Amino acid sequence: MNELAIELKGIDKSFGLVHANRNINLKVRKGTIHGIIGENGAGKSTLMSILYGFYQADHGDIVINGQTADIRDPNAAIAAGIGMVHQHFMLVENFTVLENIMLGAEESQILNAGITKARAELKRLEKEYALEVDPDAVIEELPVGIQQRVEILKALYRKADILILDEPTGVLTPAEADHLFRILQQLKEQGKTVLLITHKLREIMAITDEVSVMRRGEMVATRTTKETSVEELAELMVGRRVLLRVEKGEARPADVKLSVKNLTVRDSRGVTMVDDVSFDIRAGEIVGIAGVAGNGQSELLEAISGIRRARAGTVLLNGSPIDVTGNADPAELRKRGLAHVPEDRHHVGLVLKFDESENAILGYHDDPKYRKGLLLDIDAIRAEAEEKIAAYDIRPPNPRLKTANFSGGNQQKIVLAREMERGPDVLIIGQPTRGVDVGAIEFIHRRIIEMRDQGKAVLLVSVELDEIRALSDRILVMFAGRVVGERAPDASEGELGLLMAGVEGSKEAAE
Amino acid sequence: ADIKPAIIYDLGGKFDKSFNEAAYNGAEKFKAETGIEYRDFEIANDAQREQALRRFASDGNNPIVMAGFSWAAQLEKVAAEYPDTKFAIIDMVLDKPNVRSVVFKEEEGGWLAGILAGMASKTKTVSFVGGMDIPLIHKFACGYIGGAKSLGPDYNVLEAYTGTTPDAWNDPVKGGEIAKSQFDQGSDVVYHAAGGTGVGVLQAAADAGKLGIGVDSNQNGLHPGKVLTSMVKRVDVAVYDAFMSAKEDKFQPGINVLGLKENGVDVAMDENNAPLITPEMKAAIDKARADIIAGTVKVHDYMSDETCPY
Amino acid sequence: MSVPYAKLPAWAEYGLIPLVNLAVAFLISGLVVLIVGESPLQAAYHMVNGAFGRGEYIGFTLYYTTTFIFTGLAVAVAFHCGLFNIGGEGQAYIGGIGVTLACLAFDHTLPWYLLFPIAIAGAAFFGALWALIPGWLQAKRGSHIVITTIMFNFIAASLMNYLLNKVFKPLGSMSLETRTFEAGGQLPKLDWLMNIFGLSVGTAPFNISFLLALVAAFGVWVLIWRTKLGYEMRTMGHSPAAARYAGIKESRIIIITMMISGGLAGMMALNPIMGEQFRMQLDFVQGAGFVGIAVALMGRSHPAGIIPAALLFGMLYQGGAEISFEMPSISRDMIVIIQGLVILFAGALEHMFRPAITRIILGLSPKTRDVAATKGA
Amino acid sequence: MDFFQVIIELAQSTVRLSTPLILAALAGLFTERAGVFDIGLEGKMLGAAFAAGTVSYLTQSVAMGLSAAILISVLLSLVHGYASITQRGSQIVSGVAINFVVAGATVILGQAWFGQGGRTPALSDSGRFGTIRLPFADAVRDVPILGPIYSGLLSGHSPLTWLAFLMVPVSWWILYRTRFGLRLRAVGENPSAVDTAGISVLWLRYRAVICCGILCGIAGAYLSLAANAGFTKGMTAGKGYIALAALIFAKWRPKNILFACLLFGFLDAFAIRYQGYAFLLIGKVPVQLMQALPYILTVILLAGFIGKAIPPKAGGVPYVKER
Ligand SMILES: Nc1ncnc2c1ncn2[C@@H]1O[C@H](COP(=O)(O)OP(=O)(O)OP(=O)(O)O)[C@@H](O)[C@H]1O
Ligand SMILES: Nc1ncnc2c1ncn2[C@@H]1O[C@H](COP(=O)(O)OP(=O)(O)OP(=O)(O)O)[C@@H](O)[C@H]1O
Ligand SMILES: [Mg+2]
Ligand SMILES: [Mg+2]
Repeated sequence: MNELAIELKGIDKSFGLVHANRNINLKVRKGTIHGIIGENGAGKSTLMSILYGFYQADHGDIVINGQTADIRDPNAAIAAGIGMVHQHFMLVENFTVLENIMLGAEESQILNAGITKARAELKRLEKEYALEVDPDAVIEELPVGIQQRVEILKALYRKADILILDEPTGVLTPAEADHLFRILQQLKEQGKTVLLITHKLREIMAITDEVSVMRRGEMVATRTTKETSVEELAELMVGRRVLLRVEKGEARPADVKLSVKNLTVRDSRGVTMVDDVSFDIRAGEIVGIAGVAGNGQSELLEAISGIRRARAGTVLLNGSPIDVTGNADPAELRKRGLAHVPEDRHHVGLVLKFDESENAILGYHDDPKYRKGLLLDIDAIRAEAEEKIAAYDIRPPNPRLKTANFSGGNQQKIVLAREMERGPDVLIIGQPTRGVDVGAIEFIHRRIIEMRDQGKAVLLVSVELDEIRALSDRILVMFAGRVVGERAPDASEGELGLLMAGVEGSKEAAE
Repeated sequence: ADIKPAIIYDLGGKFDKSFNEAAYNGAEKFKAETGIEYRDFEIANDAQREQALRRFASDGNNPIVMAGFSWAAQLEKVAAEYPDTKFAIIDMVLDKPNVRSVVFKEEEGGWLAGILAGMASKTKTVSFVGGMDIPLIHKFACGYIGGAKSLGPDYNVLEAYTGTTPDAWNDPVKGGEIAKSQFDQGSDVVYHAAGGTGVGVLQAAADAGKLGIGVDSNQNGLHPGKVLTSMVKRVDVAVYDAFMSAKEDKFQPGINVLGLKENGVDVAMDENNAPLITPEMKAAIDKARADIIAGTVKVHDYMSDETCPY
Repeated sequence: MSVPYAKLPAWAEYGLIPLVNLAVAFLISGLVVLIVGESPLQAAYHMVNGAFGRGEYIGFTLYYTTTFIFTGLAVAVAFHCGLFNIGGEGQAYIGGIGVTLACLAFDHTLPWYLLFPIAIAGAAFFGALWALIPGWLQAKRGSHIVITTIMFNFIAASLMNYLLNKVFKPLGSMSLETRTFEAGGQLPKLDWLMNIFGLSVGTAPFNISFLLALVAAFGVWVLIWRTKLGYEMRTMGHSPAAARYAGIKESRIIIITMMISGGLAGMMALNPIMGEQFRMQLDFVQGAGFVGIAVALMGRSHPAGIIPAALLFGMLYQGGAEISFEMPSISRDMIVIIQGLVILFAGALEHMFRPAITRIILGLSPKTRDVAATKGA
Repeated sequence: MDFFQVIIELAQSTVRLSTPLILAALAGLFTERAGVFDIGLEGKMLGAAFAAGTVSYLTQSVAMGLSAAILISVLLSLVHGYASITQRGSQIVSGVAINFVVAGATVILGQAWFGQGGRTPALSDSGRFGTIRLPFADAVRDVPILGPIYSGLLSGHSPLTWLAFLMVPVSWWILYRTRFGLRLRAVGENPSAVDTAGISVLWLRYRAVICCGILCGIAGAYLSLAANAGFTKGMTAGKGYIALAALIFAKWRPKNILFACLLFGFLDAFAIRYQGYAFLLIGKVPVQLMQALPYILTVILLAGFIGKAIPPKAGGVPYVKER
């Protein structure tokens, strides 16, 4: 099979002064799974969005199935048989699944007629690809994994022959990711072409036929997957050798720093999200919480850090209680030595419209060292931001740049620098490397282990099982709001996976 | 004499279908009769009062007429600075050697309107719609209430005001709705002193087959046969007189109080409302007018104590 | 608000583009003048000359500017916290109570410089009070600030109508206004300031509250960009979730912000009451609260933008009055149209000429700043 | 007076007062649901009322008057659309600008054409919407309970009032049951989702803005052709702002809009009716308190029962694809 599904010739694209894609050439063979990798901001999403007609290239041609295609807008792309699952989901959150799937493909002016057809078609697709969703569920109430299914169904519903997936596994559990890959395999067998962007080289090795590497807006290499290695790919991406495994010494746990007892948290709708959870974390250890997204991890972190009020339970920080069921004050907790890297850096951990330096003090803006009389000491704030920029190699090294203009990995480093550099006693971290490239992951992992070695108590939540296993000294597994088991980091992936799926857990919890 | 007359209107603007417009009509009449051009200005905010007044005075305009009671403070200052300029202010008394103050006895006209309303009413309930709750409007209302109630103790007068923002003078929809509400409560004649809002009041009366009473200018022609009368207040005459007397070098400063006797206020009678006015009504208002002029009937002036005894 | 196009040098961004927008606004206004059969050139002359041609004219322009700086700042402060305060009109109106009470109580006994601080405090206090309730309702009950502030404008009008009728108005007076204040309740004019430039303020009510407005503008800048409170307000305005994460108390910040906003709006009352009329009149705000919305947004909620925007509106008010003095066929309503066109072209359509100007400027300067896609972490 | 009769009369007054609010709030619903905020409802209504008054006077045809109102209002909407959709300007500033321009232009043009200071000449009955008397309204008047409801409350309204009330379910149906409505609601929540689905965000928003113009046009025509007989300057008197408040009060939902507008109308009708009325125990309350009552009660209701109103997520921000 040598027929080309896609050929990109000399694609060039600038956003204002940012040259996001430079003279890119790419060939993708029909019926293959083609991986695309590259650092944050390398231009992967931009390239795919051009292929999908969402952006227009400044120069260059797109050839689909041997014919030059004029892809002016997503409509043209859809007509050419291209479907795309975007990195940031393109779903209307207060619409139902069905409404989202129909949007743009309603078939008739009045919805009712189309609805019946869409339901039937959805049923068929669900069966064929084992992608179950409740068509009448509202998107914002669904876990991200399911939301992604909706995105895939959207593309399939539009009869896509070429499917682009932009970092689809960032939000998935291993089991879900496996499920996704089975579907992709199935699509490939049906002769469809898949373009897969991911930061996880393991996935590239496992599923793709070919892989292309982008760096700083350029396409630097294309390899046949079988003939390359993780090491080579990482080096191609970053332009230097990358350590893919974190080196970690023995943990030396000391006193209990954070003690959680019988914590119960409900969400705004009154659903119990954290159900009677208890655990302790000692100084000098990393406790990882594994679990499928949406099983209460987020609410757990929020309750401990004082952002969300708990229903019941106690939390002791350094031996003294936090008023988690009352008015726990995040600012107060910071002063008492609790640092928190939130899961959602875009909306919670950072104010994207602020300068880098302003974000560098978010939550610590009360600190007298940033104050000069009644005013904020801007010079002190910038100076400190510059220090952190240097220590964490944040790029571009400009504390006055708007945070929105930093790439995801650098944004994450801004948060980490802020939360880690003050020597907290307890560090709680959610999804430290979501959407972050390998170079940055290596750096972030090293910092987290350093924190532990300095005698901090670290609570780590991640949906990346690899990450949990690589960093944690103990692993707790959460399912449906409960801690369903504790395992050592060398527990097998399969065993953890079963716990996360609630299979073992239900038995254990019942005991 | 050669004169450069000028007039400055109040915030309502010269086409308020009411007070300022009457002033404008007086100036136009003067212009039509004498061919003498006049300057005029509509202020857009209070800060422009003094500015406009001074501006007209320093440009050599003479006489200068101000429509409205809000001009007193500014006029007091400027009149002293321009002792040779003649000023006239309407609806307000200001004691200065070069100022003529013209005030009206709205209550006397209102009294006659009240009598007509009461006599035309089958339900013995009549009503009043005011633009805003301000003393001047109470002057209109109080005479009207007194007039209607002078017919007998069983007469009832409903009274309502449109609003408290400047929009109160420009809300015909609400004016109409107030009138309808009053009709629902039994009124069958409604008198308004509400500027542009009154257009809606009279319209509502016409639509409902009830009677309206206009104000300031003669509004009988707006809905012939549906407007019982209009309480005319001869602001136009006041302006005309001020200009004319200056032209004839007969401008007198001092206070002019214009009531029924001076033909400053009255109820309008013309072919539009002739069919509505019965001989008894005619007789009643003639008598009332005579009594008031003779002083045997004294109509209470709201401004004397800011209460309405009726 | 994000700027959708490439970054321009500061002189173009803050100088050229606003100027081009204004020029177009006046061009279109000129067409309207032409339609009425008058000469647009002459109107333009009267507009500019009327606003700046003489010390007195400048005095009037700056008098209006003062008012708009206060109401513009009020809207801007709330905007930084993500609150759309359309209640400036009512807050300024109620602020008048504070000024009036201070003046009625002390105008016989205190000189203006002692009474002024009391009046400022009174104006700010009453304005803040009137904003406190909508702020509190938003913070504690989730009542949408836009509705409550609209409602509070109406309620303020009714309240003031009542107070002027029944409390403040001297018996027997026709107008709904207080008595005229004695010397202590009259702010001095800034003739010395004008004299420095060899100008005379004449009869223009250009008074010391202008300086207060400038101080307030500077104070707002300090507050928003140099204090912890301002930092918290901006955090709240951009992302309530981040604010909660940072330990910022949502209700507290909302209430404080609204009170500051209302206080600024209330201080507007000083200018007409103590600086011009020396008494409080019915409806003395006369729409300045709504003009403040346009001023704040056109000034991008930054004092450095609000002052020129307020000056622009001051110029439209004063220059507009001069036009209608000089050209009787151009009425005050025409001036309202011109104001609208300026708001439209210089405000809402501010980006219209940006692409063209960008192309020209970037075309002229060598393209050296071609930045590579930012390197990854 | 008969208590029941009073209720009927209050209800009829409520219906009349809420008619323009319903139309204007539904107008706002269409644009705001599509993500374009509009505080220019006031100006559009005013412009439409003027156009209706003028054209209806000149042609003696209500149909022409109504069409002119819609045309002018749609044109103003397109200006708002051009500024805020195409040029990505501030939606609030654009709305404020339209309010200014219309406030000035209606007076200038009215004065230039009719010389009555911005008023249009009073319309004769043929130039105005009459009221629809339902069949047998007079015959059944004396039937207890139902009679007054039929002849007092239902009968005697302008066709535009019927249209306004009909537009509530129609708007609901358009928004929730048609393709256009689905897309419109989507573009107000997440324009990128609409864009990637291959639908033009701009064109969709323009259509929403046009819908707004049409409804605002009808609202304006109601003022000058049905409630009144001709245009008077500034005759909207803040109704656009109240409609905006009703829209938010209703949390951007058609059915709630009906209730919010009826509530505002009722409070107004109540305040009008009971001005100067001596209440049991309280006595006469000051006029100003009665006039402020609708606004005070609105605030209390809002604080007490309504809770948080969450606007369409993408509302107020122009859609920018490439930064
Ligand atoms: N809409 C846009 N407007 C302006 N600049 C953009 C836009 N989208 C992307 N960029 C810039 O273009 C560059 C490439 O971004 P892109 O999103 O394609 O990177 P990526 O490889 O997908 O990164 P990641 O791994 O973080 O998803 C970045 O510098 C980014 O800031
Ligand atoms: N104007 C109307 N006429 C007839 N039925 C209506 C009307 N408005 C609402 N309904 C009915 O009430 C239901 C609720 O509709 P509405 O849109 O008001 O609230 P909602 O469904 O809670 O809104 P959302 O779609 O945002 O969840 C609709 O599904 C419909 O059956
Ligand atoms: Mg990407
Ligand atoms: Mg619904």
